[in-house]
Amino acid sequence: MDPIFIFEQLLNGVGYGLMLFLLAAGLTLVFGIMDTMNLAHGSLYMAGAYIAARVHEAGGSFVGAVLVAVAATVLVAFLLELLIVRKLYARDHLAQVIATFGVILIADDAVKAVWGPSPLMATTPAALAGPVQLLPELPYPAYRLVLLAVGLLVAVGLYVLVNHTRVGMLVRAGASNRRMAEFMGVRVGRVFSFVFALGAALAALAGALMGPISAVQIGMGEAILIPALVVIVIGGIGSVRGAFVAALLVGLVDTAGRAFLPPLLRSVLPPALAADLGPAFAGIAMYVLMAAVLILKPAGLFPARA
Amino acid sequence: EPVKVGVALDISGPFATIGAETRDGLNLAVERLGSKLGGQAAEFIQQDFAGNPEQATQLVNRFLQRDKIDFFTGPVASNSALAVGPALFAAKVPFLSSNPGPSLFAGKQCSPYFFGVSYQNDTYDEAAGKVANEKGFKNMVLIAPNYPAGKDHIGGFKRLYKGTVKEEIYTKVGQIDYAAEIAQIRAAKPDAVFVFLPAAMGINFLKQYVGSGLKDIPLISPGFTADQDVIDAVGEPTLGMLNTAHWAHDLKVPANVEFVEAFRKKYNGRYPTVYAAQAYDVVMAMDAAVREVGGKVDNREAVVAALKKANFKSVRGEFKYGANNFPVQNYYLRVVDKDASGKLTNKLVGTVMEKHQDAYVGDCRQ
Amino acid sequence: MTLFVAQDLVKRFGGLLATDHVSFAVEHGEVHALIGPNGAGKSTLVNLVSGLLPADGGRIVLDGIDLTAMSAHERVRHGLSRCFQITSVFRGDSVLDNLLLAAQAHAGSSFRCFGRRSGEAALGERALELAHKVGLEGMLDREAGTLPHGVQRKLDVALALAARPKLLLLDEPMAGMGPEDSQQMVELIARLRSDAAILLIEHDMDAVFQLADRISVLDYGKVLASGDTTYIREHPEVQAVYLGTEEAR
Amino acid sequence: MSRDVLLSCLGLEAGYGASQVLFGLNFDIRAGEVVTLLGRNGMGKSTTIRAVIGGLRARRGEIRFDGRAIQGLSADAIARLGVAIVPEGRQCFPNLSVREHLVAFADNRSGVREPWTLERLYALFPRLKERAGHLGNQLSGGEQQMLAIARALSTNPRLLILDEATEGLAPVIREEIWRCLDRLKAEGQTTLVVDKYVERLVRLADRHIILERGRVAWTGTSAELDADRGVWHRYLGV
Amino acid sequence: MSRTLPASAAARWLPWALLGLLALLPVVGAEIGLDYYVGFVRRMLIVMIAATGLNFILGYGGMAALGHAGFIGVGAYTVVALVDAGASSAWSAWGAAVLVSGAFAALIGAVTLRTRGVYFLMITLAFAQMLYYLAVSLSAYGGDDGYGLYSPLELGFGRTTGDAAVFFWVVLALAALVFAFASRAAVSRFGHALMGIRDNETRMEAMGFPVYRLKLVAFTGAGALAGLAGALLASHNNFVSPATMHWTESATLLVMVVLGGLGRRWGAVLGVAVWLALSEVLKLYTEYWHWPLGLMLIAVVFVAPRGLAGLFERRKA
Ligand SMILES: Nc1ncnc2c1ncn2[C@@H]1O[C@H](COP(=O)(O)OP(=O)(O)OP(=O)(O)O)[C@@H](O)[C@H]1O
Ligand SMILES: Nc1ncnc2c1ncn2[C@@H]1O[C@H](COP(=O)(O)OP(=O)(O)OP(=O)(O)O)[C@@H](O)[C@H]1O
Ligand SMILES: [Mg+2]
Ligand SMILES: [Mg+2]
Repeated sequence: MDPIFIFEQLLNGVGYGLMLFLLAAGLTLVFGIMDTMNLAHGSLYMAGAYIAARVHEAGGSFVGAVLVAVAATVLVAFLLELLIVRKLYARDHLAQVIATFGVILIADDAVKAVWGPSPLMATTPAALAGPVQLLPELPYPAYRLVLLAVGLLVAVGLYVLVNHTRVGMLVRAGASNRRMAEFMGVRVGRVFSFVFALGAALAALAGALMGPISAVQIGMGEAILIPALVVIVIGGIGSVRGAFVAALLVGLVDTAGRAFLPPLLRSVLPPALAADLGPAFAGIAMYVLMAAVLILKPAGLFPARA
Repeated sequence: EPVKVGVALDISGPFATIGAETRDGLNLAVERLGSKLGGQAAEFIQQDFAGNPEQATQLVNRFLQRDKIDFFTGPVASNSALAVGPALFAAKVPFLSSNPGPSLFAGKQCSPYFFGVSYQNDTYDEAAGKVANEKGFKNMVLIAPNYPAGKDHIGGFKRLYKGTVKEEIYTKVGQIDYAAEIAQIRAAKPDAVFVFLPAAMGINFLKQYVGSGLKDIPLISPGFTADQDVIDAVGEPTLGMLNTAHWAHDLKVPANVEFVEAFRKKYNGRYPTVYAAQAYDVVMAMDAAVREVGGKVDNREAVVAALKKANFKSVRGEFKYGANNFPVQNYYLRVVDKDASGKLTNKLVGTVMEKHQDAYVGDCRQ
Repeated sequence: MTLFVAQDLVKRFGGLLATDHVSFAVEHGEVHALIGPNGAGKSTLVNLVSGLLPADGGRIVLDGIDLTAMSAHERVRHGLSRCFQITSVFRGDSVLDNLLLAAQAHAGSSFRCFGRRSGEAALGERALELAHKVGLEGMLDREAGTLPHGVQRKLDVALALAARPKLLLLDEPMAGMGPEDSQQMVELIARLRSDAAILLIEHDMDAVFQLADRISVLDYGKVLASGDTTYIREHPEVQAVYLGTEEAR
Repeated sequence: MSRDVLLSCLGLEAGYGASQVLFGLNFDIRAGEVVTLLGRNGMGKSTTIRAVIGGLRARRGEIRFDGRAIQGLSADAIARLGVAIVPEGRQCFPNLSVREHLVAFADNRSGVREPWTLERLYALFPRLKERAGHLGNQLSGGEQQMLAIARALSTNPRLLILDEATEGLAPVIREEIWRCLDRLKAEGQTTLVVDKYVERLVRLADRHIILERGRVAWTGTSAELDADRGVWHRYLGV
Repeated sequence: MSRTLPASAAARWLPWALLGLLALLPVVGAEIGLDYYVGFVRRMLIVMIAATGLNFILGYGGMAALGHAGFIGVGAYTVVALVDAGASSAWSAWGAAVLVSGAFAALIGAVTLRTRGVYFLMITLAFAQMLYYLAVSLSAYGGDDGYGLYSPLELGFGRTTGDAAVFFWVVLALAALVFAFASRAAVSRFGHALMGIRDNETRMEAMGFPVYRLKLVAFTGAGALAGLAGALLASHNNFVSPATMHWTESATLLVMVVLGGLGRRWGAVLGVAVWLALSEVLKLYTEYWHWPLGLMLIAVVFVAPRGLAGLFERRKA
């Protein structure tokens, strides 16, 4: 196989991985660090995508649209936190899952009522619509480079925030033992609200940025929720580094499964069987990876809380 | 007793967009008929089944046992149609498909109670294959999701396509990222690409395809991968896509001109999709049949015979049913272009096949 | 004959050698105390012996049977029972339910899934017997989590006793107790020594010196010294790393 | 003595659900004093502390800190006024490293001249320095206890409260902590101590408050307590 | 989780009495034109069987599995495979479904039960997703299009699953058996051991319980029950498709169990009944039928944290 092709596919794997990380970032923060399972994260992602698409179409500026989407979603998240999520921090995961699943059901109907059932148009900003030549033989979508960069930036930012800032420590303290953190003088409620809003901002950012390369439609949040959760779990809940590594791993395995497995199978198996099995394996690569990791390391690659 | 029509709709779930189109086309027809079928009072019982075949069977049971329906229509996907078919056939309730045309119902499991008012699934692809021949595409890459319908569509394309298939790519159902596949396409350097990726998958793929700088490799697809719903969601990147269908909104047939005008008036200037057109046709077909039997819908043999005549003003123009109750009809080539007001939409380019019949009719023994 | 032998036990946590080739023995009827500075590896050792942590090396033998390859619950069946440094009872259940559960573990299979457990008289009797042994008869209906700390610790001991152990591992049973409760616990342990040999971890030196027949001192995962009370009390190194001047008075 | 009262409880009543534990508690702690709260198990020592630090709402009565009524304030607000706790059961954060425990809450609101810094805390408990990178739940029981004390000191509190802070510690370390408290006292740290080593507390503290079933049963100076062994026997079970 | 007082005699017998009354439904229903509800209730009962198994491992055993629909699918596809191979007896097909799904559950449980909490949730999801994608690409049984079971299965005595009333009674009897077994199991040694594991796994191990094996047996049993439900569902719908195993189906099952009340004897049954009935009714009146369900879930979490069944319990003082 052509080395440039292999390189390109690796790059695609990394790109997809970073995309997944972008999606998982806010979830890592809220679920991994704050230990609150917020399924409605997907709904916030959807809100970000919808608002950005609408504003971009109406106003023309993509950056402006992303900013408005983030701001508006944070506002929504603020209400959500105030009315519902705040009361869930102290509850177990199952209660959180149930209540935020309820939020999803409401959010999907609300979006349909406001924007209708059809997908929205979300266009790539003209300047980034085409490819750039990375190598003479290798054009790469300019927009994906932006996603890559933002994904990296978010990863680094999150890592620093969680592991090397006081806010990060206070969040972790509040999440593991809220009472004690309060006895140490931490305004846990306020810290949590802030982190939840930050998580929502990341969800909205992901949604706004993913809009131009994916379908902006109802249910888009649920579809990404599973891969995002897979990433967090493989990495080890609570570990930003873990989520990052896992995202890249999932991206690479998934891409490799799609790009290299079918030809490989075709060379060793009868064609009909290979045609059946190849894509089937590629489809479950992510899950096989997760199962394998958890069987070997029941608390993920980088268990944060032993 | 009004005539009762059970309508199972994909209002939520994976085909929600198409379900909405179906409903809009259907409601327009109902409105134009003054909520009557063949002059009789009619009741259209519409309900969501969320695109889930199991829920669809549940709903059909209710339609049959509680509501005692006289006609059935609505589901978008083949799997739901296949799930509900047997119960309807056993109860002798005509199922007028407003979209799916699974090969089983066209062949081995054909039934006098099933009417593929729309088309048989593979025929769009057959037309696409023929277009590819005519355009002189010698090498092609074919891409579809990895499930039976995906394989059927690719099979349909290959049936008439004469060039070489460089690669058949089957993708994961519900896939979001297509970079790996797009890279494969680039590496294969085909003359054109045949795409069958329904709903969100198609939207994702098309958005990513053009961004990768492959816009010089043309795309051919069956009509639904480049219909108005997709065009509206993807925008510019669809420009120039070739696609085949048995209907186009600019098809110059009186019934169609009337339909498109009424549709655009009712729904803020939006162009109808093929799904809306089909749903509209389904209601019109029912209307004609009820009229023909003089409102005696209990006589199912008579209703079926009346339906079989296809004696209504279809928006696609005149057509006949084959032995398997699937239409023998024309297929057209459309291309995504801009209309007078600069809006992206399909433009009718020409006729690909005339009075074409599907490949499965031979398997149908009824 | 020696009841219990641990040989060359090793446990690593990443780079930390928490248990460094520890060997010791417990005789029949003996109270063997394990003391040592905080973090010396006492609880780790108990976890290795009871099987809650997998050992990286070494061997343990109880009453001639090699338990090394057995899982925690199998070791209990062979007569090795334990209590926890942090009280570990079923807080939402009544004392009686706690005891019934413990009794159930050692009276036939727990896979029986049809008969009502409440119909098994033998279990009830065994539970009462256990309650009597540690002095909990008066509070069978109390919810375990609401009991005073000292009482919960007694319940913890009773749960361990249900197995009729040959060797009982007690990890800081007096922790968090006032003088009175401590004294009661000392008396309880003294009574238990007729049923089982005891490996006792405790920082309350009064209790240790009252109860122990032999004391081993652990430091940085190694046995620093082992001997009778007087020997340990006077041992200069033990004084330096653990007892300090006060306790050695 | 002319020093200001830092903490005072007046007619304090508190309890859990239906059961009342404290029945009108009255006591003061003056700035710079080391005061103990003594009593048998379950007499309400921890409950009193919980009420003071805002972990349990007082049902009746008043708690004043530095002249200000605090019984309505939230726990974190009270902590920020300068009250730090070494709680029963240590309560170290499982997902924070030792070092993070000591820097996350570090503060010097009351402007102590020679505040506790990371270095000083490590000097106080060298063991913690060895374990600086370990997470809270990877420490031995005693190490956790040291960490809890160091964590409280890192806030440079005006009032330090220790609830069974020497529990589970090796005798040498316990001694270490007593010496540390001696030093803190010399520096003027106001401290409220609950512990079972009464003999040692008599040497350390200025005054003692003995609780019996949620009421103050006895108070007096160390000298008075040392002199009256009857009190020991009656209220402390020794 | 705190235990509750034993229910009053009325509360104990009422559910059984209701089940008994249900037996009249096929007779009465046909009289007053409610035949549809025979099928509707039959489906409810089938889902209740699966939910009862999930409630057992989740409510009593603390194992939050998000892959239960996978086992339902295994049961359903076992029936498909047998019918495809020419089998026609309902009992042997269903029996095989129970065995096969039980075997799958045992295998999957053996590797997944080493994980806990959310990790367990996700790894069970992973295996269910693998099964789902396997079914989607399994062209022999129709893949995504599903597989129609066109002739009913034989129940013996000349009856088939095509006979709506008889099949209803069979399902009702099976469900009652499952409920009875589950409620006895809950108060048996096994149930108590499982609850102990839920509350304090380490202590149970240290008390000498074979924790892992106990969990595995429970998980296998729940998987087998799901398989039974899947097999019955196949006969009920005369159709099987991978949609049955989609992760949202697992999630809905979980939601129904929690809604009804975790670890409550009638929790799963109540949860299924309320959820299915409400979605059925809401769909009749509006296309926006999701949000009221969502609202109900949120309300239950805040107002009735012990689930709907918890509302009927006498509180412990
Ligand atoms: N899970 C773990 N991961 C990493 N290190 C650990 C873990 N558990 C214990 N340790 C370390 O192993 C050493 C021994 O711990 P252990 O709990 O056995 O001490 P101990 O002797 O019981 O102390 P104490 O008397 O304070 O309870 C300690 O330094 C501790 O930090
Ligand atoms: N969370 C709680 N819920 C209900 N009752 C409690 C709770 N905590 C303590 N109690 C009860 O309140 C009473 C006083 O408890 P408290 O913890 O204040 O005692 P203490 O003096 O600190 O004793 P110890 O020496 O055991 O720590 C006891 O009877 C105890 O059982
Ligand atoms: Mg220890
Ligand atoms: Mg206390």
